Amino acid sequence: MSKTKKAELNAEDALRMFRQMLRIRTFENNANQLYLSAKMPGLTHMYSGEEAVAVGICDALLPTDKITSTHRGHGHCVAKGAEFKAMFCELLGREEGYCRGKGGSMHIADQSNGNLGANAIVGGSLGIATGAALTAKLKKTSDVAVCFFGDGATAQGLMYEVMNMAALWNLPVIYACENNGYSEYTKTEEIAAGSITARAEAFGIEAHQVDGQDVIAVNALAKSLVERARNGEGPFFVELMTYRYHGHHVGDINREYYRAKTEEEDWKKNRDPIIRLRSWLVENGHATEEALDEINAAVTEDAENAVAYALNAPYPAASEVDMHVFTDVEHVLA
Amino acid sequence: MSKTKKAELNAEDALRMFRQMLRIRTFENNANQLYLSAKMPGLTHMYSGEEAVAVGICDALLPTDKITSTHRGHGHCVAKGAEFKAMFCELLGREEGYCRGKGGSMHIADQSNGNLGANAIVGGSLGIATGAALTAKLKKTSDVAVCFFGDGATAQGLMYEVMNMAALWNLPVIYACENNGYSEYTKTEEIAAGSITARAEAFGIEAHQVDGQDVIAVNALAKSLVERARNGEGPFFVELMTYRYHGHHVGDINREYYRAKTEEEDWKKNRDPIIRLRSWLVENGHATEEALDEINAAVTEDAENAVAYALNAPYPAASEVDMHVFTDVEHVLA
Amino acid sequence: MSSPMLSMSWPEGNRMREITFSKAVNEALAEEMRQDETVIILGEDVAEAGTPFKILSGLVEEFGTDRVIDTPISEPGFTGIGVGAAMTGMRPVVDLMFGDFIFLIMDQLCNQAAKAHYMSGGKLNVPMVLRTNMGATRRSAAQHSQSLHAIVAHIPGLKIAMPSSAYEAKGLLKTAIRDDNPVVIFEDKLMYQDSAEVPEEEYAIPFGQACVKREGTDITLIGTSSMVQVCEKAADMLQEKGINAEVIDPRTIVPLDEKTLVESAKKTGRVIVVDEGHQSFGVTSEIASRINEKAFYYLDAPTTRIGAMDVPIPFSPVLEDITVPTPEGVFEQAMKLVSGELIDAA
Amino acid sequence: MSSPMLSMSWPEGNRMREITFSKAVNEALAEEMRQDETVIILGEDVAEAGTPFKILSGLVEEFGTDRVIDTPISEPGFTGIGVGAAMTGMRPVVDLMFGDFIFLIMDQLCNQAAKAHYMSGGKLNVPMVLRTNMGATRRSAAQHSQSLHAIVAHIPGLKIAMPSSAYEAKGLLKTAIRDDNPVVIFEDKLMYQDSAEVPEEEYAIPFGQACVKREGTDITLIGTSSMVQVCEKAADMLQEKGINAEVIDPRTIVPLDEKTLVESAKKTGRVIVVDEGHQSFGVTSEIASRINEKAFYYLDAPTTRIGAMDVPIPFSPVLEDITVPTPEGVFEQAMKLVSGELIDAA
Ligand SMILES: Cc1ncc(C[n+]2csc(CCOP(=O)(O)OP(=O)(O)O)c2C)c(N)n1
Ligand SMILES: Cc1ncc(C[n+]2csc(CCOP(=O)(O)OP(=O)(O)O)c2C)c(N)n1
Ligand SMILES: [Mg+2]
Ligand SMILES: [Mg+2]
Repeated sequence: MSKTKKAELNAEDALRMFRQMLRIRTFENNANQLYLSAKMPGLTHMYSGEEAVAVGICDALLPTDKITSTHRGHGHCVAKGAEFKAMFCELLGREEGYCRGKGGSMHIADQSNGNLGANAIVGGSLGIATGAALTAKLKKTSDVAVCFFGDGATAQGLMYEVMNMAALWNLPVIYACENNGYSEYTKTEEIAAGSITARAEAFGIEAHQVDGQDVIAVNALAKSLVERARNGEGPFFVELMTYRYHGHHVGDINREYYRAKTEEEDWKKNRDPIIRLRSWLVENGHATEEALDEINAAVTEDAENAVAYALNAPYPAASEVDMHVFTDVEHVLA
Repeated sequence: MSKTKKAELNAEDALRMFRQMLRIRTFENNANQLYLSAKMPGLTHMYSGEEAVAVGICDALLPTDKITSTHRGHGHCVAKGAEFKAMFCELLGREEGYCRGKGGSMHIADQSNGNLGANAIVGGSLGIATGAALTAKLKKTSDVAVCFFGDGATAQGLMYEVMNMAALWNLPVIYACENNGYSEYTKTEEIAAGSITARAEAFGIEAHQVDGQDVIAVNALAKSLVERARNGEGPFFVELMTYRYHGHHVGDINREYYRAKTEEEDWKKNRDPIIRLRSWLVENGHATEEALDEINAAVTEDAENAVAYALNAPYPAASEVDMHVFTDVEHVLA
Repeated sequence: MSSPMLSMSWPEGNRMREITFSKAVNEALAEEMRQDETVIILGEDVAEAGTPFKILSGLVEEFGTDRVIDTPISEPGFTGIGVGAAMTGMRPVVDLMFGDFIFLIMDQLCNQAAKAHYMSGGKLNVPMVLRTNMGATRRSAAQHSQSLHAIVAHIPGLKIAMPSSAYEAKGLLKTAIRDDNPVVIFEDKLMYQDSAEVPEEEYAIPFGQACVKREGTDITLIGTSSMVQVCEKAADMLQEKGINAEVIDPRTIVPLDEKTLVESAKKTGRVIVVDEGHQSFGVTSEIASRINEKAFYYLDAPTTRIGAMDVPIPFSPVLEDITVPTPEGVFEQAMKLVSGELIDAA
Repeated sequence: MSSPMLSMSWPEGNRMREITFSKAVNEALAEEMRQDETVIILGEDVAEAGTPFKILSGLVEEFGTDRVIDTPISEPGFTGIGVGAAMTGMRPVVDLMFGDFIFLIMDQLCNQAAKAHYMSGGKLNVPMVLRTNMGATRRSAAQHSQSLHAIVAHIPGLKIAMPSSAYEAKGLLKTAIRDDNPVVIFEDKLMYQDSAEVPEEEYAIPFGQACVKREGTDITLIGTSSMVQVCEKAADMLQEKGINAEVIDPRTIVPLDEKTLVESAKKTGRVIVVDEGHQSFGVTSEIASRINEKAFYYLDAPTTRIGAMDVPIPFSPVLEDITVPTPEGVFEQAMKLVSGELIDAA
């Protein structure tokens, strides 16, 4: 952690980010419990461990800025401003979910906060984010678009196609590669030749690598790049070194054949983004342990209430099934 | 031109390459005439001007080595060992064509010489060539695969996907990017950000840029890379700086809106690969002007005979239309 | 479905003139771009070159390179950019140079554009038009000649328009651009130089309304895109034999004006569906099935289909020409249906 | 078509045992890999992980990482590599983790693999198998639940197999691997844990031969993949009403055993086609059309179709479950057909 950068951060911002990271962790813990207790339909991919990435970046954005997210999308959704109730409702397929229960975990998004969707196609939203940046440029809105994607998505050709266009057209887009060391059950070095940042640089795109467990560093970098992108200096590429605590998805329990428990323990103990920010807040006198515990308690309660609410919320009516296929047809099969 | 490299080339090899370049130029002149006199169905893309690329590389290959080609594929086809008769027959849709008239200009290939096909999808054969290299590695044949493609094809995501795998798996494939400055009616700098060779290098692939109008330089580089690829040092990437003399296709006549006549003249007069090799052959005493004129005359006659033959060759029978859809069904619609 | 701008017949007092299909497309784009500055064009060689078919000539001069945007040869990439731009307030018209390249963009079109509105519970819209083409017999071989509209018609969330002349080309494209949903429009590249009467005044053609091109009583010929002309020629030949054919152009296959088709089938009792996509698992199967389901007890003969042969499209002209439906083929099939000859077969 | 290894019924004296669909696939691969060292597997997490569905467990241990090859998440790339490897002497089995990702590889599959043999005038072969899956109701939402076999069936040059149980899964996959043409095999992921009787001895199931799963006289139910079970359950329900349904599994939709289907239709006079792809422009349309064309004068009622709803697949279980065909739905439709109720509709 760079001392200078941290010093620049004021207590209010740091506390807000602390709370957001906690909210993500808490959301995921509850989601995992819903899965383990067979209350959630299907599977879901936990963001726990990667909170500093979503929060450090999204805290540098305005609600009008756009993001696109991935199959591991709860963290981005929370960080971009979503509420627990509508998120849990979505996870459980209820009508009050952000997508009326039609999207579920892999398509969850609070669209009104500029989240253009989680995406179940790895790399599938690289074009969408770049297109949002094109809109910003053409409409001169000064919006910035951030595309979140994993290390695995760097194997998708689409990334190179859109980086080329973003570079040619100077688009205000930031490609945020969450390198958590794995794509599914495979280590990144087995699926990525050469250097990920060099790939962006080859297109003339300024690229950075940053410790994705250090929210202050992530946020400082994000703030400066967002600012520069707004001023027409984009695109940018950021590789964020991070780690997922759970398996690839909630059902990936026995994973020692591809990842050692000791490795997991090391990241959790020594590099946890929440623990690290917590220490920094306390050490710098920005908050007491008690105050932080209170935040934690409030977030926990908020989550538990939202879960309870969602579990009792109504499912969409069967008649919803053929709605929203087209904008201008109420029921497409009527 | 590097003096040392040239000195290494013996007269026999140089003369063979001279003849092959002439054969390509002559083939294309005849093809263009067939178009202009409305004897050829459809359109075709001329390779004239780029002969040193196909010949310099293919001369370094064995017949068992594989290549994949492009919409601008006549040059690769000739250089890899094809005969005029079956080529003109293909161009004219006759049964004796390499593809029985079913492929035409954009799919022309002498498959028995290791040409896996011209391809009408820009970048469409990048995977095929890489797959051929995988076969070579798994079967330990020591074959090398060369993938020809244009600067325009570097915009296709597929290129990055297969380069990544070729690099991870050390495949004996050489990616040969024919940078002729244009893709259709657009200059390369308008469609390619950053550096093309750097893109390959970012995947850990050794990349070279070479004067594609200098057949000796191209051949020297190709020989060394082919040799190294055979020894398991692949993949490699080569960017060959070249120029097409004609329009994008034979019908692209009025092209001053995207390309100045003076630019065309300059390349034709000052950088023509055939003129350059001819001078070198004469200057180094490897051949007399007369001997070279004789080669030219023989090639011209060969082409004219082949054209005459093809113009009178039979079309495939109508019953061929539903043959070769599947290997094991004679007539799929019977 | 979407609010019709004009009915199927042109308004009273409209001055007409003959223009080419290509010019009609150009006019539709120019008019919509003038009216709505969120309309942009994205694709390869769309600007100065005006596309290889020269359809877009003049647009970059009027609207500039910010709105007529040349892209690299990155079909998935620029389609994805189109989707994102559409979600955030633009109305991109994505230009796909050949319909065959639709295979490259299927994920962006079918997994992203088609589903975004539904997956977001109605929150995200993708008002994007994909303009592309179809049609064989240009001697362009298997990768530049396909008519692939059936495969996208199978995916819920996409509307599919198939103009059959300059008139439809303009009217359907204007509707497509104003539609808030992703629309794919397939233009037959063989028709670009064909002329037809087109009103001077502005008009748009609503989606989901078939056009009865010719009324008849003995048999119904349903044709899409250039197959409308094939059906009309076959109808002329049938007329000479005293057989009165009705010719219908569905104009959009999604939404499909089932009602008009079924009513005609009930009236004539015999139907042939003609489409230039491969016959099997194609558009003809769907239309024939719907007619069989809804008009079964009125039919005197099985609804038959004529599509392109189920073979990759060959280069050689002698082969290529026999792969596509022809007026003669439709005529012969109609004669069989009318004469009851198919009773033996079935 | 391709030379059958065994007929539809198992050879005399074959010992049988129950194994899962998943195990059947695993056995087919292991056996073929043992017999032919050009058979390789390419795909994401196919090696140590044995795919997310754990179908390939044990193969990398037996055959090594040279033959069971983990790829990056590059579907177009590794499919293209598969095409090139197939052209040069390997028999790659390309593993596409979800059928929905077929949209990413359409160019390599449909413009390259499907056409290479034809475009080369018969000189190049592409003996590649694309193994992928289909099937909804796993709560995986719109991008992980599609059944997209119809769109590839539309493209000449591809063979399409749809196993309906462990028995077919093994027998069809073995035939696919030995076929010199590109074959796409769609496995219903909901069936992976279902068991069925499978011979101990080696066998393969020829392409283009439908299997009559149950003989009947009153109505024909044609089902693909897991819809065979849906049809069988509906047949049970119909039996209780005294209606005797014939159930047929086409097993491959390209080539399609039209003869068996048409003969059954002629016998029963009533047909329902059930498939899990979207109904419109799908497999049900093609099969219904062929039956209507070839058996029209024998039919007592229109051939009707039951496909998945024409909507993107919703996540919420309450919605998802109603988008797919069910035994109850087939039963009800059959009752309508048998009672003549559809006469009013048509
Ligand atoms: C196109 C595509 N291919 C494969 C998958 C299956 N899949 C889902 S997540 C995943 C791994 C993604 O790895 P990465 O991008 O690093 O993201 P992470 O899961 O590590 O956050 C894979 C292969 C998919 N959803 N989409
Ligand atoms: C996927 C795809 N997109 C577009 C085209 C149309 N097209 C044919 S050639 C060409 C330009 C190719 O440029 P380049 O790769 O530089 O090759 P060159 O023609 O210069 O040899 C284009 C856009 C195509 N055939 N395939
Ligand atoms: Mg990862
Ligand atoms: Mg070029």
